[in-house]
Amino acid sequence: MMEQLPALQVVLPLFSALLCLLIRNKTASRLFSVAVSWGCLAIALILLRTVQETGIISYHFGGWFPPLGIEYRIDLLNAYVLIIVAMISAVVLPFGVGHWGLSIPEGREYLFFCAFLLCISGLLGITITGDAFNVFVFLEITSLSSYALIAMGRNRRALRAAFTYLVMGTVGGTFILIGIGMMYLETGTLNMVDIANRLPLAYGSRTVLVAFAFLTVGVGIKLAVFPLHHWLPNAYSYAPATVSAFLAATATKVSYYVLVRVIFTLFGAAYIFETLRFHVLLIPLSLLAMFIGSTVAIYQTNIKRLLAYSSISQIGYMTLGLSFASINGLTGGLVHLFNHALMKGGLFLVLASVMHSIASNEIDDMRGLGRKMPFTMAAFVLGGLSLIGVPGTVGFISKWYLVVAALEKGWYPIAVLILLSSFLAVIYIWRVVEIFFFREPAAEKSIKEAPLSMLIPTWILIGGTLFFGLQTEWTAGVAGSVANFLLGGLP
Amino acid sequence: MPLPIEIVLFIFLLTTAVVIARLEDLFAAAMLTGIFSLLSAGLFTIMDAVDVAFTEAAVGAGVATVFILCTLSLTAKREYQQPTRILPFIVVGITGAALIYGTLDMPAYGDPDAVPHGHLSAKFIEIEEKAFLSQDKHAAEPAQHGSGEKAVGLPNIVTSILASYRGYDTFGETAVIFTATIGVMLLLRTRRREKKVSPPNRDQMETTS
Amino acid sequence: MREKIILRVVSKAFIPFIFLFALYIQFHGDFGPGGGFQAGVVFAAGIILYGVIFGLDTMRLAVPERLMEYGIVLGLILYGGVGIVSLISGANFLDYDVLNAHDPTHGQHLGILLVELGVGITVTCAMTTIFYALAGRGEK
Amino acid sequence: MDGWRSWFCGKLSSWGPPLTPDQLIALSILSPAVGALAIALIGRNNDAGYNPRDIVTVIATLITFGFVVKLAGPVVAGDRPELSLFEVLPGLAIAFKIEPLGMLFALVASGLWIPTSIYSFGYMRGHHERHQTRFFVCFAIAISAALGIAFARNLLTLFLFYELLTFSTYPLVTHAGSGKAVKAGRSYLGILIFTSVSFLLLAIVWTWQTTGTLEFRPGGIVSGHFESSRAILLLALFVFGTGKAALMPFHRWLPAAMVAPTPVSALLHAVAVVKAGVFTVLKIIVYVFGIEFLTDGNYALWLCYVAGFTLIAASLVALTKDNLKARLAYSTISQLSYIVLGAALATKTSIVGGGMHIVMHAAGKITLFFCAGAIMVASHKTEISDMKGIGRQMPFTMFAFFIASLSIIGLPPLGGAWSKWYLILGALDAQQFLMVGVLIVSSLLNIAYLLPIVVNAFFFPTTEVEIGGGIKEAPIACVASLLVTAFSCLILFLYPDFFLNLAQMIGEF
Amino acid sequence: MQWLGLWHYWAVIILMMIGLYIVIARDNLVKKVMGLSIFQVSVIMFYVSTGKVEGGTAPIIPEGGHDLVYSNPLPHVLMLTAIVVGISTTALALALIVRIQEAYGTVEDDELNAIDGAAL
Repeated sequence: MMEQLPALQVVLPLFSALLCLLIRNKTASRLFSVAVSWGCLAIALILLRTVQETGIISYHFGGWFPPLGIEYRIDLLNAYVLIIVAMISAVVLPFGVGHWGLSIPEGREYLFFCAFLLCISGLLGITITGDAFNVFVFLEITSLSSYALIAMGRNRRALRAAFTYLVMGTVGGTFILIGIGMMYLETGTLNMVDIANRLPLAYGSRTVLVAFAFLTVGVGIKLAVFPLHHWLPNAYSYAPATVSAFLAATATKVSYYVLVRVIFTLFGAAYIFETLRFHVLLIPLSLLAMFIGSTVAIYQTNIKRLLAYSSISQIGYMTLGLSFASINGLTGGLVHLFNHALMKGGLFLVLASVMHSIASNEIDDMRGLGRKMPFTMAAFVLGGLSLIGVPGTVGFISKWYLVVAALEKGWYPIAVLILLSSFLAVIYIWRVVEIFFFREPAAEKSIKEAPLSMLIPTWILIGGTLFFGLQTEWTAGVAGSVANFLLGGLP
Repeated sequence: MPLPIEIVLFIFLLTTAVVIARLEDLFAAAMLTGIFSLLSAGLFTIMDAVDVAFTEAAVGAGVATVFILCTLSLTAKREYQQPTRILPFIVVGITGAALIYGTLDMPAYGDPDAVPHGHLSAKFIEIEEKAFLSQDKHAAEPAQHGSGEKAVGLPNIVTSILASYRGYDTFGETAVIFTATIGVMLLLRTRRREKKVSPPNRDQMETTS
Repeated sequence: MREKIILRVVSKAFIPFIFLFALYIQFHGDFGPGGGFQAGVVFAAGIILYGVIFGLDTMRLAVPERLMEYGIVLGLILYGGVGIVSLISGANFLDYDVLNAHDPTHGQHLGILLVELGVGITVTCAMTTIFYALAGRGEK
Repeated sequence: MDGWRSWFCGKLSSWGPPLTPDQLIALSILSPAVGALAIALIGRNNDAGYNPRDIVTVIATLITFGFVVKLAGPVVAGDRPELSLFEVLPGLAIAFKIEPLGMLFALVASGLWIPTSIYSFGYMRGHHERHQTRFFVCFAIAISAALGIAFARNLLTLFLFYELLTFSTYPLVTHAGSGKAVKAGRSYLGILIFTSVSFLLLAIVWTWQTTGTLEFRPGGIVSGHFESSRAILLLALFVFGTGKAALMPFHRWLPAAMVAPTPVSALLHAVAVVKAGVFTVLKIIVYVFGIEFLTDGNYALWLCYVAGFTLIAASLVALTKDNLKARLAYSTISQLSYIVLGAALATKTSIVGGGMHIVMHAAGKITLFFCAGAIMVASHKTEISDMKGIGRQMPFTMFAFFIASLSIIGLPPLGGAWSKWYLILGALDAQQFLMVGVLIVSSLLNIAYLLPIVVNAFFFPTTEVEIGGGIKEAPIACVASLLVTAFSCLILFLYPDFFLNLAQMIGEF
Repeated sequence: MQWLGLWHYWAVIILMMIGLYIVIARDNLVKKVMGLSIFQVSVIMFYVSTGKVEGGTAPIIPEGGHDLVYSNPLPHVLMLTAIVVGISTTALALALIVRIQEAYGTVEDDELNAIDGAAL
C-alpha cells in the first residue's frame, strides 16, 4: 500500500467528501472530516520522509507511463507544500469542535464539511500532480469549493465577495488554460517534466513568451499578486472565520507553489530571469504590494480586512524572495510560505474565537477584549509580533533570509525597504493591540474566554510561530534544500 | 485554405456574440448564448471534434440555457442601459493583442506536421490503431495481444484517452461537477427567513440570524 | 397548464426517445462519438424537459430530489470504486488491466464501461439537482 | 593586587552549591524568568495587603544575584565561561560567553534589582497601583532579558534579548493604562522598534553578509571587510540603531517612558534598559569594530561630536525641566552620552571610564529616582518648585538625594569621581581636548541642575502651610532601599578595585 | 505569407475578447455569466482548432481502416473536461446570483455598490 500513498493523498479527502454527503449527520460528518484531515497529514509526513530518503516519487495513474498517462511527481518542493496544506487543514478543521458557531451554516453542516474536504483535496491535487492539465482540473475543484465556502459568510456582502472572486478566479483559470494550451502547442505534451525537457527547443518563440505571460497572470490572480488582488480583501473579510483562516493559510500558498513550479521547473530560472529579466517587473510589484498592503491595513476598521491587506503585503515578501532568483532569496520566499501559513492561520483562528464570543469583526467592538479573553488575545499579540518579524518568531527568519539575499545582490535600497515595511506592520498591529488592552470595554456584556476546543488549535499554530522561530532546520533547512534543488540549473 | 462554411459560421458567431453584448433583453440574450453554443458545435464538427461538438451542443444549447432562464425568472428580465466605459476596451485590447502576438509563432491552422501532432498524440494514435486493428484481425486468440504493448484498443481514441489514459482527469472532472452541485446546494438549500432582503443596518454585523 | 395540452402530449411521446437516445450515447461511446458525460447531459435534459412541462411537483414524484443526491455519490463511488479495486488488486489507481485476469484489453473495456457509466449517473443527477435547486427557488 | 584578586575570586566562586559555569549562565538567565512564572502563578489580586508574590520576588532577586556573583569569580580570575544553545540559522547559534564588560553590566542589573524590588513593594502599595502582579512579572522578564544581553556571545543573541527587553518593558511603561501612558508607550515602542529594526538589524545582517560571522571577538570582526566610508556608515547604523542608548536625535522615548511607575524609571530607565543600550554600543565598538580599527581609521570621531552634543544639549534641557522625573530623565540622557563618548574615544582608558560609568551612574541615578518616587509617594509632589523645604519633612530622602547628586556630578569622595576621572584621562589620551572641555562643562551643568533641588529642599521654608501633620517620610521599604543605594555610591569610591579590574579587562575576550 | 494560416486563431481570439469584454464591462451579473461562458467556449474553440489536421478525420478508427490521417485527439479530450468545468462554474455563478438577488433585490453591479456603499 505504501507505493499507493501519492494517489491516496488526494483520493482520500475526495472520497470522504462523498461519504460526508451520505453521513448527513452534522456531528458525525464533522468528526469524520477531522479524522480524514489527520489522515492526510500523516500521509503527507510519510511522503516527505520518503522523498528525503529515496528521492523523487513518481506515480503513474492507470499504469500508463508518462507522458502518455497522468503522473504524480513528488519532489522536495511539493512534499513541503503538501505538509503545509495538510497541517493547516488538520488544525483548522478541529477548531471549535462541539460548538456550532456562526461560521457554519446551520442545517447544511454536512455540505459545508463536504465542500471543505473537496477544497483540501483540490489544493493537495494541485500541489502533488506532475501534469499541467491536471493542475487546471484540481484548480477548478479548489476554486469552486472555495467560492461556495466564502459565500457562507453571514454578511450578505459575502455573496458579492464570492461572486467577484468567482469571476476573477474563472478568468484567471481560463488564462492558465490558455497558457497550458500554448505550452502544449510548442512542446506537444502536458507532462511537466516532458515540457521542461522540450521547452528549451522553443525558447525565443513568441508563443512561449505569451504562454508564460498568461500562466503568470492567471496564477497571479489566484495568488493576489499586487495589481490583481482586488478579490482578496472582501473574500477574506466576509467569509466564515474558519474558512478565512484556512484559505488565507493555504490557498495563496498553493498558488505561490504553482508560480514557483512554472518559473523554476517548467520554464527554467535561466530563461525567466536572464532572458526575460522577469524580476525587473516582479520586484517593483512586490515592493508596492508590501507597502500599499501594509499602509491600507493601517486604516482598516474591520480586523479581518486588516489581516487580509496584511496578507497582500506578505505575499509581496514571498514574490520578492522568488524574484531574487538566488538560494537565499528563494529560501526566504519558501520559508515564508510556511511561516506565513502559521501566523495568518493562527491570527484568523483568534478572530474566529473572537467572532464566536462577541459576534463582530469591527475593531471598535473589541475594546478591552484583552481583559475578557486574555489567552486568545495573547495569541493575537504573539501572532502580530511574528508578523512584525521580532527575533524569536518565524517572521524574523523569513525577513533575515530576504535581507541577506537583497544585500548579497548589492540591492541595498531593497534591504532597507524590507525592514521599513516591517515597521509598518508594527503600526497596524499595535494600533489594534492598544485597543484590545488599553481601552475600556464598551458595554459590560458577559464575554467569556474562548472554549478549549478553540484555544488549543489557535495555540498550536501560534506556538508554532515561536517554536519554528528558534528551531529552523525543519523549515528553513528544508526550504534551503528545496531552493538548492530548484536552482540547480543556475550557474 | 479555409472552407467557406467555416467563414460563414465565424461570421454568425461574431454577430451573435456582438448582439449578446449589446442586447438588453436578457431572455433573448440567453437564447442567443444557446445559439452561440450550437454554432460553435457546428464549427467543432468541421474541425473533426465530434465528441466536443456533441457535448457543447448538449450542454451549451441545452442545460446551460435552461439554468440561465431559471435564474432570469428570478431576477430582472432586462438590464439597464449603461454608458460604454473605456477601461474594459483597454484591458481587452491588451489581452487580445498579447494573444495575437502569441499566435505569430504558432503552426498554421491544420498544419499536419505541427509539433503537437508529432509527439504525444501520434503515439496515442499509433498504439491504439495497432491494438484495435490487431484485435479484430485475431479476434480468435485473445491471449496474443494481451502480451503486447499496454493499450486500450477501442475505435474511439478520444474515449480511450478520456477514460483510460487520462482517466484520472475525467475523475477530477466528475469531481468538479460534484463540487459545483455541492456549492449550489449550499447556496440554495437555505430556509425562507434567511431569504429576506436584509435591512441596511445589518451590513456591518456579520450575523443575520 | 390547460392550454399546453398539445405540448404535453407531444413531449410525453417525445421524452422516452430522449432517454433512449441518452442510453445509446452512453453505451455506444466506445465506438462512436459520445460517452458518459454527453449521455448524462442528454438524460438530464430529458428529465428537466419533463419538469418544465409538468411542473416541479410532478417531477419530484418521478425523480425524488434525495434520490438524485444519492445518485451523484453513487456515480462517483462507481468511478472511484473501479480505481480502488485496481488498487486492491495490486495495480495503480484506475489501472483497468487488472479488472480482467487473463485479458488486459477486456479489462480496459470493462473499466471504461463502468467508468463512463459512473460519469453518466453523476452528471444526470448533478444536473437535475442543480435544476431542482434553481427552479425550486422560484416556487411560492 | 594579584594575590588579592585570587583570594577574592576564590571567595566568590567557592561559596554556594557547586555548579559548572555553563549551568550558572543558564540558571542566572532562567531564574528571573522562572521567578516571573512563579509570580504569575501565585500572585493574588490583592494589591493592598500582604501578597505571597512579594516573597517570591525577593527570593528570585537574591537567587539571580547569587548566580551572577558566583560567575563573577571565574571571570575576574580570567577565564570566560561559555554556553552554546541550538543554532537558529546555519552558523548562527543562540550562545552566551561572559566577558568583563558583560559581567560588569550583569552585576549592576541583577544587584540593583534587589533594592528596587524591595523599594517597589513600598512604592506600589503607597501609590495604590493596580495590576501589581503583571508589574512584577514583566519586571522579572525584563531583568532576564538584560542578563541575556549582558552575556550574549554574538550579535544575534544580543539582538534577540534586546527586542525581548523592549517588548517586556512596554507593559511597564503603559502600566497606568491611561491615555497619556498609552501615548507614551506608543513613542517608546515606536522609536525603539523603528531604530532597532531599520538600523540595527540592517547593520547586523550587513555584517553577517559581509564578514560571515556575528561572533564578538577581541579586535573586532569587521576590520579588513569594511573600508572607510562603509565602516563609518556601518558604525552609524549600529550606534543609532541602538535606540536604547538614547543618543540624540533618538532620545525622545526616555522622557516619554517616565510615565511608568518610579521603580521602573529607577531600575529600567536609569539602569537596565538604557545601560543595555550603551552596553551594546560599548560591546559593538570593542568586540565588533575593535579599538585599533577605529583609531587607525579615525572612524569614530564623528561619534565623539554627536555624543558631546547630546551630552551638553541634554543637560541644558534638563535645566529647563521643572518636573523632577523629567529633569532626571534628561540628566540620564546626558550621562549615557558619557559612556558613548568613552566608547567613541576608543582608547583603553576611555573604555575603562565608560565601563566604570555604567556602574557609578547606575548607583547614583537609581538613588535619585528612588528619592523622586519617595517624594511622590509621601507628598504627591512632582514639580521641583513645589519641593521647597521638603528636606525638613523627609531628611533621609533628601540626604540620600544630596549624596547621589554629588556622585553624579563626579565629586570625591563618591563613585562618580572615578568614571569621570578615567573619561577625562581617556579624552587626553586621544588628544580630544575639546571633549575634555565638554566633560568639564557638563559637570558644571550637572551641578547647576541637581544641587538647586537640594538647596531648595533644605534652605528654603515650605511654601504652603501643610494641613494636618504635614508630610512624613515615605514607607520604610522605600527609605531603606534608597539609603542603601546612596551608601553604595560612597562604597564604590572607597573600594572601586573590583569593578576597576573588570573594566580594565574589557577587551580581553 | 504564413499569417494566412493564422486567421482562424485570430477569429477565435476576437470571439474570446468579446466574451471577456462582456465580463468586464457589463454591470448585470447574469450578463457577466453569459460573457464568461462565451469566453470559455472560445477558448475551447482555440484548443480544438490547434488539434485540426489538414485532410484528417475524426479520431475514430473505422473497421479495418488503415493508414488514415486523424485529427489530434488530445485537445478534444482536454476540452471535454473544459466544457464540464464551464457548466459547473456557470451553475455555481447562477446560484450566487439568485442569492444576491434575494439579499439585495437587484443584480446590477452599480446598484449593488450603491447599496453596499463605498466601503467595498
